[in-house]
Amino acid sequence: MTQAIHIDNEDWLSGIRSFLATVMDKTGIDAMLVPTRLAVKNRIMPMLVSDPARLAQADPLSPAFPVNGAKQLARLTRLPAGGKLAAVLRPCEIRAFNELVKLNQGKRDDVVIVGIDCPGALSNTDFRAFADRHETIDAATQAFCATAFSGGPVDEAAAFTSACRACNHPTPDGADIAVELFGTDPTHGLTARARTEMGEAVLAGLDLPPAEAVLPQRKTALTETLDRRRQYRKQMFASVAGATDTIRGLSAYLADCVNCYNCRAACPVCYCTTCVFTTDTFRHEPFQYLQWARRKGGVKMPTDTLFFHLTRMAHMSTACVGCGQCTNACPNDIPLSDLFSLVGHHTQEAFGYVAGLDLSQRPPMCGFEKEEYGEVVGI
Amino acid sequence: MDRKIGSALVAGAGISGIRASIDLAQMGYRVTLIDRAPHMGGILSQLDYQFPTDRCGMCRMLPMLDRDAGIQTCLRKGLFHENIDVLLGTTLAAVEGEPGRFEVALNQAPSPIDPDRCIGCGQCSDACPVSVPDAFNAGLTPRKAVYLPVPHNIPNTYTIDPAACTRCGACEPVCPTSAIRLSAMGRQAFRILVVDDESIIRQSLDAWLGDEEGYTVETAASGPEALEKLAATPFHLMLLDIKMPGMDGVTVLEKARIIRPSLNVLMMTAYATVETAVDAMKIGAMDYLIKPFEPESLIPKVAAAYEALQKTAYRRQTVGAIVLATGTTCFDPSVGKNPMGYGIVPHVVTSLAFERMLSGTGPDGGRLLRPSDKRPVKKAAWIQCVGSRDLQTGADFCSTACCMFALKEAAVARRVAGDDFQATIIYMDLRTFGKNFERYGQQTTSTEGIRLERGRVHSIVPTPGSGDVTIRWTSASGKIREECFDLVVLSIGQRANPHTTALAEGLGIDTDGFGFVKTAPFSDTRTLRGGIFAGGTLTGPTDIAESVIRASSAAVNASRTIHRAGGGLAEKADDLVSCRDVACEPPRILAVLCRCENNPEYEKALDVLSARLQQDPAVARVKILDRICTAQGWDSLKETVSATVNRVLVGACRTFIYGKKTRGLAAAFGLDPVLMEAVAMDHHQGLAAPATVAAIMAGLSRLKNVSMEKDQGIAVVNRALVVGGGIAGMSAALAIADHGVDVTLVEASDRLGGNLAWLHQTIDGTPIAPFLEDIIGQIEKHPKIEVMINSRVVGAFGQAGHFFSTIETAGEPTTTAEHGAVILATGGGEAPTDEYGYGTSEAVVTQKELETRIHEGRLDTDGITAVAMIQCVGSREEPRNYCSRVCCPTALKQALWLKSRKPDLQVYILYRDMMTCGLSEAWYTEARRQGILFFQYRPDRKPEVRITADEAAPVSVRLHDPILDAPVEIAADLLVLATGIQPRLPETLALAYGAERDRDGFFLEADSKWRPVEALKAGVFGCGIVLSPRSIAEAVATAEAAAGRALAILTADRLPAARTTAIVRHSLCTLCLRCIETCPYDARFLDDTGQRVLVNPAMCQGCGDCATVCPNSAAIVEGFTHRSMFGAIEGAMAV
Amino acid sequence: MNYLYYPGCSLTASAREYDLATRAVMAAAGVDLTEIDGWTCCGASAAAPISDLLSLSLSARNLALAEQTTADGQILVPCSACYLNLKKAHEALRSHAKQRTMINEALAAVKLNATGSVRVRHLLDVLAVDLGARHLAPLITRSLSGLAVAPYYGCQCLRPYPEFDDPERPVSMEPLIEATGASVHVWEAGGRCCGASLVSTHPEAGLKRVCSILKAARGADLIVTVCPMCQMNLDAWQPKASRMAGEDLSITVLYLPQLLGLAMGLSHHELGLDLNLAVLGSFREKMF
Amino acid sequence: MHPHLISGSPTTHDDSDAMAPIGNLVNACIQCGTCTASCPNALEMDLTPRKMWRLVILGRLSDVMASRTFILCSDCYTCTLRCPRGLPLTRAMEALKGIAFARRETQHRRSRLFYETFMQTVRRYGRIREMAFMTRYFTAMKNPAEPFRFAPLGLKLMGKGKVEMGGGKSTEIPLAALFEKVAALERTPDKPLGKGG
Repeated sequence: MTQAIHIDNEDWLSGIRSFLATVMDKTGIDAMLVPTRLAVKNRIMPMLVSDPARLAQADPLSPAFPVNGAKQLARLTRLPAGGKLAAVLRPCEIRAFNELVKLNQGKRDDVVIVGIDCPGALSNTDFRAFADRHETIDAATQAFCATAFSGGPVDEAAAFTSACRACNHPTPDGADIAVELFGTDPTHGLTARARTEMGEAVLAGLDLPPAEAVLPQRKTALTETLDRRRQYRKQMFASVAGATDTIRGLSAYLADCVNCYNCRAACPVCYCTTCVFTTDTFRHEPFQYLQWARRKGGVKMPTDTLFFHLTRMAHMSTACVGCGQCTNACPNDIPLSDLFSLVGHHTQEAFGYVAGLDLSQRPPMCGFEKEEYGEVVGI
Repeated sequence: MDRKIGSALVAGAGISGIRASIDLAQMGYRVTLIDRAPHMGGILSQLDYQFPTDRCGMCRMLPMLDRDAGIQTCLRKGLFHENIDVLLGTTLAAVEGEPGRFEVALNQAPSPIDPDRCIGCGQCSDACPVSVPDAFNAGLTPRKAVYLPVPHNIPNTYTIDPAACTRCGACEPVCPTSAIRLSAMGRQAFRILVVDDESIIRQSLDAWLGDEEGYTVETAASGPEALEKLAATPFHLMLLDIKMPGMDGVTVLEKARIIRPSLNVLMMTAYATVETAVDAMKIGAMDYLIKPFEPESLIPKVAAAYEALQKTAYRRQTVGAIVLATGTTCFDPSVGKNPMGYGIVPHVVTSLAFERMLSGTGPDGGRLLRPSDKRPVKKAAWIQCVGSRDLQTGADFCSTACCMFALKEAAVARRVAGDDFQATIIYMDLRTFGKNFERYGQQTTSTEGIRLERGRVHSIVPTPGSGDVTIRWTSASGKIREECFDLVVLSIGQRANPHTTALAEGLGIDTDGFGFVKTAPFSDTRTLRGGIFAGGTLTGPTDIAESVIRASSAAVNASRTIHRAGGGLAEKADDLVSCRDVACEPPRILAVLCRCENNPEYEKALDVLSARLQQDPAVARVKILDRICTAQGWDSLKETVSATVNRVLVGACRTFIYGKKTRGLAAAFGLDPVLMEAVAMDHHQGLAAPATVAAIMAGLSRLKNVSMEKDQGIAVVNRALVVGGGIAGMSAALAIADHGVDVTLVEASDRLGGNLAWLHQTIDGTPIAPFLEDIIGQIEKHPKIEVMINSRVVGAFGQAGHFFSTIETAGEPTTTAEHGAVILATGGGEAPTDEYGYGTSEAVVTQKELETRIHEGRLDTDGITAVAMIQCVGSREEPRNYCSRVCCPTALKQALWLKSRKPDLQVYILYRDMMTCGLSEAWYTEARRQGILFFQYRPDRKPEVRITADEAAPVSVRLHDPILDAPVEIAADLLVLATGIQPRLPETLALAYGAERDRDGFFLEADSKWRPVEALKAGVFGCGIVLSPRSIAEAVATAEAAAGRALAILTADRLPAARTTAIVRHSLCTLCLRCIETCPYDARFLDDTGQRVLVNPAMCQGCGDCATVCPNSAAIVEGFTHRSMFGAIEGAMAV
Repeated sequence: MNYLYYPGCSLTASAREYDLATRAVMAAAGVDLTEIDGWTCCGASAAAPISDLLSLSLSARNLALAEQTTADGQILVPCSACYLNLKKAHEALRSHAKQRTMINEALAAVKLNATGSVRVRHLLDVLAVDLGARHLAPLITRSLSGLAVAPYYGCQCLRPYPEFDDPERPVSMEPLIEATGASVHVWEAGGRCCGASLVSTHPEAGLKRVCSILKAARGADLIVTVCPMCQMNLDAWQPKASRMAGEDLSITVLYLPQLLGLAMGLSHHELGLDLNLAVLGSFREKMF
Repeated sequence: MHPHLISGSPTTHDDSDAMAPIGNLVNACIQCGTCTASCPNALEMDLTPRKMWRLVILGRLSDVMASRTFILCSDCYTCTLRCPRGLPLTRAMEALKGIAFARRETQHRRSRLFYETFMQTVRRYGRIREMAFMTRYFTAMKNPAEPFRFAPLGLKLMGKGKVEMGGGKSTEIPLAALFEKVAALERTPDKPLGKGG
């Protein structure tokens, strides 16, 4: 069923812009959520674009990853929006969105998702420096694209985030339309391939020429990328596990935490409207603080920093897609994403679950299975 | 609706008695539950595992609605409900009066151990020198004469086995709480004063009555001495000599009657003074004896006086109705003619003993070891029908439960002993006749690797040179098999309780030849005396599920009796005391700690604990009181009442006591019961133990953070909707309507009656039509029942307490019924078939068609000479892989009917396993006796049917006879196919009420054993053959059971919500809906806007699954807020 | 104690020693035996297949004679087959009115009438229950310690009427054997069938029973029996059984009263020990 | 194998009437096989007891008569004791012997003669005179080899003086009158005590 089209004779950025504009035009999309250059500053943010002309500033290929767009898309699809929507997302954004859909926070049926091969992204700090080294944002993106998809270094000063280096799902498997870039020569146009019936319907209506079958170069590039990432992931897991395998180690890992909760705000799958940590639950009685102090001779204030992270792990590690936004958001440079990826990997493995990939797979602990009762209580 | 209250007596605290008691208590009655044994639970207290879950699960019987009326704890440990009084060691001595107002006399065995004082420390048992086999472990372990009847009971009070106790007195002084008074036990409590001037008489009477007979005897050598003793202490009987120097007997008698007017006096006289003795009787002596006399003439007179005294001690009370559930006993193979090696050959055990061997509280802590040499058991054989289906042991009945019991034991044993455990079950017919039994059997035997052998074992001998057991049987093919096993398990059958006959005689109800209580036609629970009903196995052997159903049926019938008589015997419920509103006050807690030991360490621990408590500003005061569990201690607790505190924390060793008394305590303080918290200070752990301190600190935290919001519950529509107008639907409707509750009875066809319309008679020859007419008559004239024929339910929604159903009636406008509960009794019918030539010849009919022909008088028996019947047509194999249970008795019924019409008619019954469970086995025996021929066939070798052109014998059936190991050909005039029953429960109907269907389309019950007539969703019930195939009486029992369970909802104005239920904090809710998905009780739902998650507080069981999946505490369970949980954890961590 | 005595045909011929020993031991125990005057054959196992009525009448004839002597007496019967037949007749007379009528119609031909008033007792029943080890022990003058005795009960004193012992696992002889000072050989064969008349009519089948019992007795010094048929099968056929088994199965076989008599110090002549067919030399040396 | 044909029509029945009284004794049999497993002689039997009872219930007289199962019953009553249905199986075995003898089944001639000769001895002398009985039996067998089978035993018994050699008229109590009366009673149409009745 896969139908693919070829977008030719242009550089990737122009190609993708014209492709998105065509999609919007020909498919009757009312608005499209896409990373776009801000009018007010040389920065890229997800933007809900309703005027196709604004797509000239769209830049889904940039290594900028200021927020995980899944959360934004969930806001748009939670209830009927009154118009047809499309979204251009990174693979990890799609996976996070899928998790939110499972949790009834967004609706997948109401949106056409265009996913783009992701070679990785830069932290906000790194991106700002990277962008500032180029004349224009477009130039920065062009420079990035020139090497990123063939596996070469992006820039001498800027490196992919740890989360991206450890990412083992760089292709947009859950998209309706996937834009394939790995192993492709930037000068030879790009391929958009339908992954769902909805995607197929969209592409069929575009009057664009069909693409060839998947290129062998793409396969090679992907295999190499994945090998490299697996290796990194393994090392990273080993070192995080070593550093956090005791309460003391874990406390040290998270010692710089000041309960700003930025990580929670940045996390795409932390979906609660009001987090329990901002309710009065943790505003303990003064007597309680005193008791703690009495018992140990002194208690760190604010309290409950470790507990906050443990709670977040308990709540969202089964849904963690490893996008790295928590690390990106931390003002104190705690490598949270490494820790959460590691824990997520184990909890998901325990339930035979992979976050974000299969919409039909129910999240763990969603139902009450009589048979599990005996296992759990041990009788 | 009539709001009547009353009280009932339930005799027998086994599973059935518990079920009946809970049902009656939930309907609002005061229940007195008695049991002869010193413990609850009957035989099930010894069983850890039940199929099909291979676990226990008895607790599922606990009330789901108004949970707070009882304490939710393991039912094998105890039953605590505010409407139920449990009296153990008690028997029903006499019943007088009429239904609705029975005066009952209860004989309570005097307890030498004061349960209020016993702390279960076990020092008495350590001191006891007597060792006897422990019946709880089926004799596999020894116990002392003073012992715990069941190791897991709450309260775990020691008791004395009067038969084993030697009255040595070793236990009395070691008891730390002085709870033991041996003198209170039996005859020892009967005090006799012997007054005679001859020392030889005094001595010999002391020896006869004291040493030999066990009474307490004191002697006096003269009248004045006797009067002195009488004045000092009371006596029950005085043996008084007439001729004594100084003061003579008559004078003593006169004076004694002034001191002790009720004293029994037995005069002893020489022949010469008989006349004086006669005169003495005129002034109050009870009798006289002429000297010299033998013990034989004295002892009965003393015994009579003793018995008379016992009777005066009977507890008397008035009850409206009586439920008997005294159950059965297990067959003891050692007493029969064929002991099956039991008690003779080592390593032959009963199935009950095997159950104990598997148990964690058994002899080997749940490791499967042989009793004597403790070698692991790796190869065991189960021998079925020991004491069942055996006329030699007087059992022309099937014990019904043993086949499944053996399958379960084998499956569990395999799990316990490992995959290399080999199990062999040697059986006669594998009776997998109940719901899902067949599949359980097939699955167990295939996946669990259990070998089934058809045969009957006789010879059981020790294997020479080892502790193994060699058994011998004839295999199906006729080969004599001899095999050696590590262990042989005798699947012992049920036997009527030996006490049943005496009980029945006393109550004026009948028993059958086997000792089971006889019931009225078409009922399993109505005895022949009005107002007295029987539950469980009392009316015939059966399994747990049916026992539970019968118990519920008996309970609802008891309730009907009380209603009919006007009710009103219960003690008046206390008026609700108004509570102080303390919601806006900061917590001021009174902490009360119980002191039950007097030693310095305990004192020190109490000091430390109270200092800890006092640190918390929320604790206003800490009080230490002595032994709160005693009446005195409780009074001192009540004296602490003060308005300066607004919460009370009680730390004591046996919290169940306070659980029951909480409301009273709360009333004393003028506080809501939720503000009382009782915490267990486990004395086994010691007061200073971290676990004890943690528990108390946790309790403190719970109390600080307790929520005082109380849900008002759900208003109940006092009407029932019964769907289906067959016998089950009609019986349910009548049972409910008899309680003054409105019933709408919806029937799809144009008349009531269902399958009964075409049934002719029962197997015992009772005609069905008059019964049906009677029932329909009752329905039609019942003012509370509205019948809607030609109607069907097309849609429904709602919750327990308030449902809305849309009903479509042919030719009339659609109506909506509002009701509080629904009973689905849509029944089922004979399954269709195209096997065995059905449809190709008039000579091939189904059992229903045969019955109809007989019923309509269309069967010409003169014209036929042979009838063949094939059983299990399309049954017990996929897709209808279940036993329809009624077909075998039906085949016997028809065969016997045919034989009675035409004795030389040949009837052949081709069967797989004859499923004549319970008392219907006798009909099987009778059918064999009558010369009906039976041929067993296997599903892989089914009979072949040929329709011939021969008019004399139009049907030819060929099959393989396994006994002859030869083909057999039967020529018959008529072939009758038993196709079984298939249910009629439309999926849409089930779904409309949130009920589910099982894979065969039957109503899926919440739990096959413990809640057999209700859906998991509250307020939805099923009965009759929509539950599973069953006979008329069994269908009626399920209908009455369902009615009873529904009445627990329908008799209330509001469904009270329990204290511990889940709530939703909407401002926090993200609407991820995981809580709805995860709720096992369907208590959560999305409101009509789709923007709010709601909880039905009556259905919510407070399990906390929702709170677990909710990440931000939008779903919480009352009493388990984060705050209080943190406090509890903090309390535990702070130690 | 006084019993009517029905010796039965065997005890007048092939089992004469059983008769001698029974009378001798009973006399020594102070029990009077009154032989039923004019007793006839009980019909053995041959009458029943020919005719039930004949079988019952033949036995009832003896009961009628006994009733004439002592209406409420008890008949002591040493032979198990006779015991069973008399018991069946007794049962028919007591419990089946129709059968009682038929039997008495038949007995009318020999001018007798039976009511079933006398009780039928097996010798073992009387020894074990009425006398018992308690009564016999004081009479023991010679300890048989060192002897291992295999108690063989056979069938018909145990089955089908479980009158005085467990028909599956009989034990009634054990206290008696122990009273003599001998030990009981523990075996499973005590109540197993000896083959009965099959040993004569179908030796290929019957002798197998004999073999298996003799094999099971291995380790015992002797077998004791309480039935002439059993005795004959176990002693007279020993050589043939040994040939069949291919091994020597010889063992001493005595009647129970013979064993008791030995312990009571009675002479072998009084006990008819010379008449026994299987008394091994070793045993003879030890005991005589 | 050709199937056993059974049907309700009496014509295809195989003299089942003769066995009806036995059928009444054992009809309630549930074919559990306890009798077979309990029978000491089952291994020597051509039909196991269970199989034979099955044939009896099915009314297959000739199959039953052809078997020597019932002849091999040694009256030990173990099956009677153990039968879970409480059936009088030993009695039914005896009744089958009776039928076989009455039918003068040739395969059971030796047994019949043994029993008949025994009874003749009883009839004539009142008690069994072992020598007289044996002599008659061997004569009746008309098998010259037969006496030799018993010869060693007979000699042994004689040697011990354990065989009454005839004579001793004093113990002779002829029972012919009783035998005849029984025969007469059994000839009457109502025979409540007929074979196995």
